[in-house]
Order: sequence, then structure tokens, then C-alpha cells
Amino acid sequence: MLENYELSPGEKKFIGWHLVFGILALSIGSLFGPLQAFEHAGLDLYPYLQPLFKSYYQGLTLHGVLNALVFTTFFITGFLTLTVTYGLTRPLRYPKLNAVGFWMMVVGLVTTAVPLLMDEASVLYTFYPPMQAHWSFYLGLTLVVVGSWVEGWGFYYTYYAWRQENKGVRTPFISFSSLITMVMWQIATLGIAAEILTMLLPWSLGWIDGADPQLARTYFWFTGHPLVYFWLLPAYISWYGMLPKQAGGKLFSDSLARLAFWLFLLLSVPLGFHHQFVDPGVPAGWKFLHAILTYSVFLPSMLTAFTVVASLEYAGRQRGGKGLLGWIRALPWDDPSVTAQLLAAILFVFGGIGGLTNASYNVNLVIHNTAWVPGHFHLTVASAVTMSFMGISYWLIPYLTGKKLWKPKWAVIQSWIWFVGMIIFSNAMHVVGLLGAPRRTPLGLAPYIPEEWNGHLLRVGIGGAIMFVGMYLYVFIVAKTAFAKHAEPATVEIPVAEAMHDPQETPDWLDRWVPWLIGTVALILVAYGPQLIDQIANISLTSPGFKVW
Amino acid sequence: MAGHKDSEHEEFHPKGTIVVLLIFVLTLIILWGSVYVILLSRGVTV
Amino acid sequence: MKRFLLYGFYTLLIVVVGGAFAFKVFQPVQVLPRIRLAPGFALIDQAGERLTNEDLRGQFTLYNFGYTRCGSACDLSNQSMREMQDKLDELALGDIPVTLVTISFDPEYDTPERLQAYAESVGADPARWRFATIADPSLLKYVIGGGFETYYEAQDDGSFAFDPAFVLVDGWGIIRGEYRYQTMASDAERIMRHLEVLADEAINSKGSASVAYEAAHYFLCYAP
Amino acid sequence: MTTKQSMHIDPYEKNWIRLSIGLLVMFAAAVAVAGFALGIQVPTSEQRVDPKTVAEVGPWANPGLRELSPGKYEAYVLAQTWQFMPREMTVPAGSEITFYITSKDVQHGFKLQDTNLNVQIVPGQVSKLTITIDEPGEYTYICTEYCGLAHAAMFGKLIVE
Repeated sequence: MLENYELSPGEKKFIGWHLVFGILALSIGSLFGPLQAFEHAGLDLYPYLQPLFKSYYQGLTLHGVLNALVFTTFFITGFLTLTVTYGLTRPLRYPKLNAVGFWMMVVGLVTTAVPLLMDEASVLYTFYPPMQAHWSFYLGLTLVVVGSWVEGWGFYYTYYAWRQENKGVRTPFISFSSLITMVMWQIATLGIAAEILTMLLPWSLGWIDGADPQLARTYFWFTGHPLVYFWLLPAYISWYGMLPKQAGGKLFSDSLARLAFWLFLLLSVPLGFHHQFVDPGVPAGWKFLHAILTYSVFLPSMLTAFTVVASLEYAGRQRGGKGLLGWIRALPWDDPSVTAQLLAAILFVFGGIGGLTNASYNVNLVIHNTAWVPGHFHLTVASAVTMSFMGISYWLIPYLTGKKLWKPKWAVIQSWIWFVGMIIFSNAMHVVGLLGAPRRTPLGLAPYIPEEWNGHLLRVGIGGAIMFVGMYLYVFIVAKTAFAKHAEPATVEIPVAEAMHDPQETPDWLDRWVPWLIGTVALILVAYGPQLIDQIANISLTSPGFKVW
Repeated sequence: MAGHKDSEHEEFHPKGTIVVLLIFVLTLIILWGSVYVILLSRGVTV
Repeated sequence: MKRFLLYGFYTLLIVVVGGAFAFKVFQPVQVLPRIRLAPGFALIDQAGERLTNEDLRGQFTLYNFGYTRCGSACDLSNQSMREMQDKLDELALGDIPVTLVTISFDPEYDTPERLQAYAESVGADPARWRFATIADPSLLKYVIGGGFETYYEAQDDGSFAFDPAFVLVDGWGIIRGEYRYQTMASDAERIMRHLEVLADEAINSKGSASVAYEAAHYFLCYAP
Repeated sequence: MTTKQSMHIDPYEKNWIRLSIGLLVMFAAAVAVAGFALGIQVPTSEQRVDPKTVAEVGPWANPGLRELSPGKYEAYVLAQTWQFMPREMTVPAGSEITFYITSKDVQHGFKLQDTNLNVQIVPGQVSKLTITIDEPGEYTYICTEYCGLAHAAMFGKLIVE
């Protein structure tokens, strides 16, 4: 039934606009990547950018906000619009509602970008108070988040309408997982909403004199870690629900894929204290509890590893791969979309290992706030997620525009370039972090650098330069495709993987929302409630704002 | 229909997957363990 | 039957988890942390009598540290002690006595007579507030610096650099409160509130009620 | 529904799940042993102070290292844009040092290189952690949280003799 369904031109255009804004943000945000990497390697180019860009930190803030917050949110809401409607084979129930959400995000983006570009909000993407940005920065972020909520509500209405028409039918996997992603996001962002609306916004407007930096951190990391899963889950949707088809196989286990997504909903939120292991205002016992909960959310990722690799093995064997590992060679490495996602998954293995290290309570002391951390999250958000999104866009943009991808061979090369650059960069960052190099620091200016860091810092610069080439090759290919005047028309079939077992045979409890939602809320209350109440009851709004950049 | 799919499934044993994942687990233990050893070597923090 | 058991199990689970949660949120019982053991010592007080940590078992003791030639540097600390001494009767402590002890870190100068005179000058009630010291300076350093973890150091001009800290010890000789620096509330206010919390635990944590107090320790329901 | 519902799990995958759980339990046990048996702990909540006055009265008005008793020290460290007070401290090898660190303005970080001492400094909170250093040498402490333009220049030295 899926093959016959086609999105309307209006819907394609709507999704396309998400990508336009997302990739635009990515291409601006990525400009600053090599500047930071070169700075680490001893070549500071920021003085030459005066007065356009004032400082390393303005660049770093733009890099973080535009890449990690804006690009992801726009791309994801766009991609989920596709997976929800295409999976359910029905148009959006209230397209105008989704349009409202989208334009709220755009207005939010502009509202955020203005103070960022004017150097009025160089607070990095974590915007820890009492460092105080211009109020429009907080307002803009709020609009982006609320806009994404509104789009999510549009998905729920669509799902509800579909459910009325299809009683007793299992929700198609790609739609099912998209809805879970959105629900998780909406629960998770309550933290940041509370932080901005009850504290930072009134404080930056001068309505209250002080902020409580510790409570703000707790609010922020309530959202901050599930934010990572909001980035990651759309990539998982593609890895589970689409990649097997692209590789010529089937989804190995539909029911475990669904279970993994439920576990992500259940466990993504109540573990934020693992970002606050070294915070002075959180009791150690709660930190340990969240460390254990973080371990448990590693489990669905282990499930994912098995199911995805097994699906790929099946695909490889269908394509004639022989022997224990011969199926890997047999995968369609000439398909840019597949290559990008396979390389993304390989890098993600190391991201996962680093992540488990970060989450390991006292082990975190070794690498907390060191260059290890950006090394780690460049393997997750900038590899697993970004490369998967690049891979997705290699079929999505032809699908939306009806134009063939410009030089697929170059797109394959692009993935490899990014992959190689990322390996050099992230490995160097991890090593230099273990040696003690701090994150968020223009190390070229630091007076305390020991000799032994220099070789690794040089590798950071080299890796950054290679990634820069990879990134703009991507932007070039995508732009060349989208804006081609005389492109060959493309007939793209949206890759949706069949499961080896009929999804209709999966247990009923894997398609019921209420128990899982109750469980999710209950677990959040247990893991966060007491500490949040403690911190809110003892709130002390004593910190005035500082502009220190 | 269902029976047909089952039989198709029986033929496929993801042995290669196990190999790939065991390599992953080994890497995980080695890398994680090395940071853990650094932690222990640096002494007590109360 | 099996289904019934399952529901019973769920209900029990909800009651336990919900109960623990409500306990932490509403904190019907609050306690003070058990920080570590207070040091042992044998001092000589202003009346020339021995004062050991064993003598202070079974009662609450609040320590501060100073010396008689202190001048205005000790005023704030002494005022707080005086305020607490005068308000002890108003606190709900049951029958548990409270002793205030000021340990002098200037034994060379602070003889019992001088301590006596100083005690009178700051309005100390000898039944409640005792001044004491040890003749051996290195022993004194181990008690105050090592045990109570409070800093003092002789200066060249004969004065002392020191921290006007308070340490609260319970009837078992366990340190339950350290007041080293100005927190959000005034020291005297906090200490008096803490004395009541301590008394509440000492009086009520008997039999089955002790479970609630242990739970309060476990769930870190510490009085602010 | 007439179709048979079952949670089909491939035997290979079942074993993988078992292995994953076992692995995570092992790691958790290792972490717990290091934390609760060997005493390598993370900071826990301490007292709260007023960042507006903390640099004027009390121990942070005069930050520095102080000997409590032989071999036992306390170090009050005040972080501010863009320096640590004090910038240099000296202790004998084998000393036990308790750090009390707070900030009078924005957030900072405090990492004593080559040791496990690594804390976030949050205004209004006191980061307290105790370490013992046996190996003589010069240990740099650096600011690990972005705190403004000259963040990279914020560091100090602990000399262990």
C-alpha cells in the first residue's frame, strides 16, 4: 500500500522549507568549525574577521546554536513530517497548524540570530546563567521550541485521525517511531521551558534581579540529554526503518525495534544529572541514581546495534555476500545515502563508548569539561546524526524536488571525506582531553599548555580542515541538486523497509500509549521530582547578570 | 503467509552480526577500562 | 488468582514508591547529616576543672574557637553564642541539655583566670557556656585543626588568624553541623533551628519511629 | 484479532541482550566499587552562599591555603573573571587538602591536572572536595568552564614539595 502513496506538492514544499532553513543554518554554523580547530592548532584567524565577528566565543556560540540546535530541529521536524504522513499514508490533519509551528520556528530563528550576530549573546549553546544574553536570544529559542511543539501537535492530530480510520492496525513503524520521538521531545523540553520562562527571560528583561545558577543547570540538563536523543532518534528511524530497504534487505526485528523506541521514551529524560556529576549543588546519591539510569538507556542502543547490523547482514547476504564478514563488502557502498549512514554508524560506535565513559559517575572526573567531551559529541551529533541526515537528504531532496542527485559519486566521496576528517579530529580531541585540555577554550591563547598536547592539537586542526571540505562539498552537492535548471527528472521511491515478521503479529502492548506514558511520567517523578522540589523550594535568586565577552 | 515468513527467517542466522558486535564489545571494554584505570591511578577524592 | 497477585504486587509497588516519593517531597521528618566523629580531648576550663569529650556525652555541644586577646574579631562569634545561650530555654529540646564550649587556641596567655574574666565580660552563664583550652599547643592543633577542621594560626604580633566557625556535636559525639562561613541564613538562627531538629530526632527516634528517621537520613532530608 | 501475537526474539539477539545487560552490570559494579569502596567520589551538595557578598566577608575574603594540623590543609579558592585567588599554593607531599571553591560572578570550572579533582564552580554554591597528593611536582589548576573573553588565561599552580 505504501508504494502508491505520494505526498502532495504542497507537503513536499513544506518539508523542503524545513530543509532549506536547516541546511542554511548548518552552512553558516559550520563556517566557524575550522576557525576553532585552527585556533587549537595555533593559527588564530579570528583577528582577521574583525569587526564582523568579534571573538572566538561568538564563533563558538554560532557554531553550537546553529548546528546543534537550529539545523537539527528544522531538519528533524521536516523529516518527521515526511515519516508521519508517508507512514500513515494520509496527509496532515491540520496542515495550517503545522505551518503555524514552522513559521514560529522561523521567527524564533531570526530572533535568536540577531543578538548572536551582534555579539549580544555569546553565551554558548548551554547559556549558563549568570552569564546573561540579550533577552531576544532566550525569546527566540523559546519560539523555536514552541514552534516544534506545535508541529508535534499537528502530528498527533494526524495520528488520531489515522487511528480512527484504522482501528486495530499496528502503527507503521516509521510513523510510530516518529511520534515517540516527538512525545519524548515535548516532555524533555519542559525543563528548558521552565528555565527560560520562569527565570532567564524575566531576569534578562530586568524584572527579577537575580537567577539561581544551580537550578538553571538542573532545568537545562533535564532537557539537555534527551535533546541528544531527539537528534539521534530520527537517525535511528532511518537506520531501522529505511536503511535495510536501501541496502536491499529487511528489518530484522520489528517488535524489538518498537521496544527500543519505547525504552527511549521511558529512559531518555530521567538521567540529566549525569551532566552534573561535578556540580556542587546536587547530592551524590542522586548523581549515582542517574548514572545507573543512563546505563539503562544504553540498553536500547545495544538493541539497536544488533537489529541494525543484523538487518544489514541480511541485506548483504541477499546481495550475495559470503563468509562471516563478506556481507559487509556486498552492501551498496556506491549508494551515497547508504554509505553516509554506514559510516555514521561506525563513528557512532566510538561515540557510544565515549558516552558510556562520560556517564560512569566517578570515571567522569577524568574527562569532565575536557576536550574529550566535544570530541565525544562530534561523534554523536556531528557524525551519527549529521551524517545520517546528509545521507537521508541524498534521497529526500531528489524526492522533494523531482531532480536527480547531482553526481552521486561525489556524494559518496563527500561521506568518506567527512568520515576521515572526523576520525582524525575526534581522536585527537579525546586524547588531548584525557591529557587534561579543557573544552570551550581557545587553547592557542592558553598560557599553561604542556608540550605534549601540541601534536594532538595539530591533528585537531587537520581534522577540522578535512571536515570543512566535507561539509561544503555536501552543501554544494545539495544546492547543485536543488537549484539545477536542467536536471534529469528523478523518480524516487521513499525507502521503507519491510519487517521479516508481519508487524501485525507484534504484541498489542507495543502499540499502546497509555501504560508507557504513565511509566515515563512516573520514572521522571521518581528520578527528578525530589531534587527538583528541593531546589525549587530553596531557590535563591542571588546572581545578577554578567556580560563577560 | 506468516508461516512462509517464519521459514524464510529460520534460514538466516546473524553470525556475522555477532562477530561485529563482539569486536565492538571488546573495544568498549578496552577503551572504557583504560579510562577507569586512569581514574584509579589518580587516587582518592572524597 | 495469578492476576490478583499481580495487581496486589502493582499496588504494593505503587504504595512503596509513592510513599517514598511523598516522604522525600513533604519531608515529615528532617534530620541533620552525620558528618563524622568529633575528636576526643581533655581540656581545662575557666574554673580549672577538667572538661573531656566524654563529659559531654548525652547532650548537645556547640563549639566555637577564639582567644581572650581577640578584640573585636571575636565580637560577632561571641554575640551569636550569647544570643543562643539566652534563647536556649525557648527552644523545644525536651530535657536534653546543651553546652556551649569556646575553645581557646592561645593557651600560653589564656589561663583559667583570664578565661574566667573573659567569660564574665561576654556575659557567659557558667552553667551553660564554658571556656577551655589545653596547655600543649601541638595537641590543641590536632583537636581544633585536625578534629574540628577549623583553622587558626599564630601571627608574629601575638594575634591569631582564624575562622570564626561553629561546630555542632550530638550526644553520641558525632559532628552534625559545621558553620564555617556565612550561608544564606544567620548562623545563630540556623544553629537554633538545627538544635531543635537534633532534639526531635533524639527524643522521637525510638522503636518503629526510628525507621522514619533512618529513612530521612537515607533520603537526605536535611534541615536547611 | 485473529493473527497470532508474539514477541519473537531471535536466539542470537536474546543472547546479545543478556550479554549487554551483563556488561552494563559489570561496569556499574566497577564504578560503585571505585566510588563507595575505594572512595573516589564526586562532589555532593554543600552550603549555599551569597555570591554578592562572598568575596567580602568570611574565608573567601582572604582566600588561600591554610594548615589545619600537620599534613592536613584546607584551601579556600575564589574564582572570578578571569583568575583564581590564590594563584599559587604550596603544600608538602602526602598532604590531605580540602578545597572549598566558589565564584563571585559567573560559573567557572576547577580542574587540578593529573588528579581526580575536577569540579564545576557555581555562584551561590560551594564546591567541596578533598584529595591527597603524594607525588611531588607542579600541578596546574585550570578553569574548565567558559567564563568570558580571557577564560583561557585563567589558571593557577599547586606546588607539592
